[in-house]
Amino acid sequence: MKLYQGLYLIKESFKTLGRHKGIMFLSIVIMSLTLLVLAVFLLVTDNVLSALERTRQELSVYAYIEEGLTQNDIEQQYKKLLAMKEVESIVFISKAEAMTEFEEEFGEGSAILESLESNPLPASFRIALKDGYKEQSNIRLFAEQVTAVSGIENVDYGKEFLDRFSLMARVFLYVDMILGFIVVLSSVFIISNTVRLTILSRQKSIEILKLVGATNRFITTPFVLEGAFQGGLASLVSLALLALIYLVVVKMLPDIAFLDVQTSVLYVLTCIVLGSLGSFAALRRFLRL
Amino acid sequence: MKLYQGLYLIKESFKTLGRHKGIMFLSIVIMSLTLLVLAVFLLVTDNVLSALERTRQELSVYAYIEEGLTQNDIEQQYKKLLAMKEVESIVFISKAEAMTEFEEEFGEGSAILESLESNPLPASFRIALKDGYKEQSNIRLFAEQVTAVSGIENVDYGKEFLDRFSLMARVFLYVDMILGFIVVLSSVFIISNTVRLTILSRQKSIEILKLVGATNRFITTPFVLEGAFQGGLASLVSLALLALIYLVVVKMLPDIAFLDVQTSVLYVLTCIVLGSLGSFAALRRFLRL
Amino acid sequence: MEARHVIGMYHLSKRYEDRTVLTDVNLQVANGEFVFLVGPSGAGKSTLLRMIYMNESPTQGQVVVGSFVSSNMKRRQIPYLRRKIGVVFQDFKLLEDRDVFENVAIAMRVTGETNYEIKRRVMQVLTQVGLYHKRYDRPVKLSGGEQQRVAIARAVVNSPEILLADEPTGNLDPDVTAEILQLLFRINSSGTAVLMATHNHALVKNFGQRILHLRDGVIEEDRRVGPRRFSRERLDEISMTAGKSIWSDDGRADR
Amino acid sequence: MEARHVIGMYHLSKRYEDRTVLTDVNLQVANGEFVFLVGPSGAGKSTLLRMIYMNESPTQGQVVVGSFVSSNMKRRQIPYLRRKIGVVFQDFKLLEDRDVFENVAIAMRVTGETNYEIKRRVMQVLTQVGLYHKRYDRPVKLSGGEQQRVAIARAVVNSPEILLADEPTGNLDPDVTAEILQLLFRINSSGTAVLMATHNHALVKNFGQRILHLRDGVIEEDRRVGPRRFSRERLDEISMTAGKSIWSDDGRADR
Ligand SMILES: Nc1ncnc2c1ncn2[C@@H]1O[C@H](COP(=O)(O)OP(=O)(O)OP(=O)(O)O)[C@@H](O)[C@H]1O
Ligand SMILES: Nc1ncnc2c1ncn2[C@@H]1O[C@H](COP(=O)(O)OP(=O)(O)OP(=O)(O)O)[C@@H](O)[C@H]1O
Ligand SMILES: [Mg+2]
Ligand SMILES: [Mg+2]
Repeated sequence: MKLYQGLYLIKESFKTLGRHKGIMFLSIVIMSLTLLVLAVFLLVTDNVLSALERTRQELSVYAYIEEGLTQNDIEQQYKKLLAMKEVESIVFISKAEAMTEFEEEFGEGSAILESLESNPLPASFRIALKDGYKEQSNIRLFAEQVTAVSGIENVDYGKEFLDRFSLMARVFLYVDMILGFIVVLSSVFIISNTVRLTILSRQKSIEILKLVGATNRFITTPFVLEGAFQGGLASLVSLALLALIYLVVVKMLPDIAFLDVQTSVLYVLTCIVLGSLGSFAALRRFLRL
Repeated sequence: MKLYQGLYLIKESFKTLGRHKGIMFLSIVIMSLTLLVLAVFLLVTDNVLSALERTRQELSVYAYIEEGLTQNDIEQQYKKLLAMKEVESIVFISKAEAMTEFEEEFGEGSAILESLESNPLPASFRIALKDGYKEQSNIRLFAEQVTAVSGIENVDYGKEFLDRFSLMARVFLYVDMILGFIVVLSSVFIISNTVRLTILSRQKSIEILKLVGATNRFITTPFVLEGAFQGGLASLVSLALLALIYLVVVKMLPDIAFLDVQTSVLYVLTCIVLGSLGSFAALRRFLRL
Repeated sequence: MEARHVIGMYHLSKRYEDRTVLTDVNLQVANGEFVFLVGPSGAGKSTLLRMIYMNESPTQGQVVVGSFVSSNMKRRQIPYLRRKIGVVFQDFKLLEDRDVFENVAIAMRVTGETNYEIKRRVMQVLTQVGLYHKRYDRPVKLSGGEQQRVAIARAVVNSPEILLADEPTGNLDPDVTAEILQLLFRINSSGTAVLMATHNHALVKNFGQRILHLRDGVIEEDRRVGPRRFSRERLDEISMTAGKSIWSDDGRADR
Repeated sequence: MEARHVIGMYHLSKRYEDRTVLTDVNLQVANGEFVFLVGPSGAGKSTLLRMIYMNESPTQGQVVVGSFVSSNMKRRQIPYLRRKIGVVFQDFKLLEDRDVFENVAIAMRVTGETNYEIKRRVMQVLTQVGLYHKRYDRPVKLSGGEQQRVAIARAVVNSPEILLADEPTGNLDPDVTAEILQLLFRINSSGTAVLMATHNHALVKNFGQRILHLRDGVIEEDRRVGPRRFSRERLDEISMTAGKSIWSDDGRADR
């Protein structure tokens, strides 16, 4: 393609956006709103996933220490545990601390223990695990090893909670993937079909261009650029709308994070590619490429 | 409008659907997918809400009984409690049963109690409340009344859980409403703008009809009917897609329920109205009604 | 009746932004008159016709068509005005998504005619313009001249009080032109006022009853030669000559 | 060079479903020849032209245009064929979303001409067809005749080897028609083969060099009267008479 022609086609694609303001506006509104739904979905997924991850991070294993061990024995145990490859850090919890924690955790339910004259709760180690050892199966294995350490009476890694949590996370991930599949697929189809609708209304122009000797490339280039522009603009609009919504929501739910820069850029790029591919695919039909 | 004309316009609107197959197809695909996202949202909301409701239904208040009361005293208490207006039903839980439940609920965490020689858990009443008395504030009031009953040592209504649950439900409702707002508004805009796009491509025909002496009603009627048809068909398609997805998902999550008939019908009707209103609104512009 | 004016233009001017297309046009067309409108390309002929069917409103002055007055028309009255006027548009303005039959029928559909009556009249008119056999074709399948004849058929199917024909024979060969002219004359002789813009000057020279010269938006000349409308006698006369050729210069290329 | 055929049709037939539009057409047009194509409405003139710029492919037989042969053309060769042919479409086919300048320029844009060259040529051609002052108007703002002249300008702006003009004067008054004809003759005299379908028989009678009669898809007559192309001398002769009128019947309505 000659230089003059290339420049013309780029200029042309922007002029066309101006010439068909009405159609372009409608098309960009449709795309933006479609993408807004997608972006909201991404935001929600992102935040729920990181909430799940945070919860998983906080998982720790409690090793209950037998009654009546000496300070020295306990230090011995501490060193042994700290040497294990899965262990990130260890906190020692005395019998008194245990009581406080128990009361905090079970709230008024702890009334049942208040009536007891002596503190029945054992001292324990709270063990934080290294990343990569926090899976359900790893933890079980680790718990067995800890139990084998002498003077450790019992190990509690919140089996029931972990099971429930894992199930919940799995259900969420599963539902989320199905939703994501639906939302993403819908968005792709809606965007490409909207681009197709805008092209349909310019079928006559395409026909005329063919009649005056335009090559397929000459005809498609502006459309593909316009598609890219529409996709890009729509994604930016949807991100702006998402930001507005975010600003409102974050006041009530301050834990929520916005999409990170990387995701946002990827998202905009994907939309640009989608818009131009949609244009191209739609034109293939008309031009019988 | 004369009879002949009315019949003609109805026939006309269906013929037009045939004449503009391509555009109509694209438009119905866009609408269907938009509505699919909306329908999925409705389905998820519906199911989560009923899960929350089910949990709320299961709420009960535990009244712990002082140690050493006679069978008679306990029966006395039972009658007193049963007479209270909030109470739906009462189950008595003996000390032994309490131990079993505790072990079940806290799983291996209950290890801490195993070492104790005597059962420290008191007997209790599990009180189910009537509908309408299950709100956080009602329960608190009720708990106070129960505490006042002689021989009741302590009342536990899972304050912490109730608080957490209420918060969670509120957050969900809140997020869900925002999402709903976005999804519904997006759908309405996408549908009406898509209808507008299909009309834009027929601007010339509209112009010609005006020139041969067609009244605005003559011009709008077929468009409004077509809009209704598009909206209705798209909503049915989206329901069909939803049903397909449901059939897949229900295999993994058997608790999920489909939209009920009433909601579905309302949904289709709304879409029909939306399609025709979209058409009408779009035409107002062209016809400068 | 004869003396009443069906079209009146009074000090009418039309400007588009900085461009003046019609300047102080005064014109009356009597009931049943036949008027040729001639003038160079861009003179304002089509614009003048557009004023009559009120597709454009005057910048100054006013148009009176029957009982409709441009200066106090409501928008929703326009359809009823247009039903009294048949228009052959210079660019045909056919509905591309409907067949020939429906393109002609639409002018009757809008008035709520019965299907029977519509069928009867449309078939009749299509036969007159020689397109009966193409009644189920879409416009894109027609030749230029065929499309023009569909436009003519639509304009006359309602037997309107006024017929505006904008270059209605530009795509027609001399034989078909003669037939179409006869059709217009016949409609005129039954009382319809006809205003026909054309560049076919051979035609104007031979049949000009009243000729309106427009140039740069000004009526340069308004001349009446023959009687106001075509009489049955004149019509028979034309029909007789039409068999061979109705053109002074022998019309068809000499072959 | 003179003897080479730029257009050749060999036993060419065209059918649309059950309708035969062209039957066994055989036709050669030499380099730089000027041919009039006449025939009644629906005879197949436009279809014959469409075969040449390969917008339709023959049902039988073949078309040869320059070095392009219809029977073994690849789809992606078609644009290069069309750049050698200028076409004045019967329905103009203007791009409604671009102004007059761009409508004419587009024929040069597709070949990748420089902006300078495009501007120079387009301005020149627009002046020739008398639309220089309307170069920034959209087609909808133009009169029928003005639109037709834009179509003509676009067809000639590239100085194509072949010029196909389908009823290029149907919306033009006699004066402008004379100017356009001169333009076509001038282009022809510089070596472009011109094939012009028309109903304006006065024109054909006066300038017919070679006249092709088409009727019901059959070439009824193919007659050559004058020389193959317009010479500079003949052109001067026409230019001289054009001042008054070039029509045998005095052309313009007698006023
Ligand atoms: N909407 C518009 N905006 C600006 N100028 C216009 C508009 N419509 C028409 N014109 C201009 O008004 C002038 C008269 O146009 P009109 O169509 O009435 O001419 P005409 O006499 O019918 O010519 P022709 O014989 O070529 O059809 C033309 O120069 C045209 O460019
Ligand atoms: N795509 C098509 N499908 C069916 N029939 C067609 C198609 N295109 C043209 N025809 C028919 O072929 C015949 C010739 O058409 P064509 O346009 O070539 O005529 P023409 O000689 O140019 O006539 P005119 O002088 O009226 O322009 C017409 O009767 C037309 O109806
Ligand atoms: Mg005009
Ligand atoms: Mg033709």
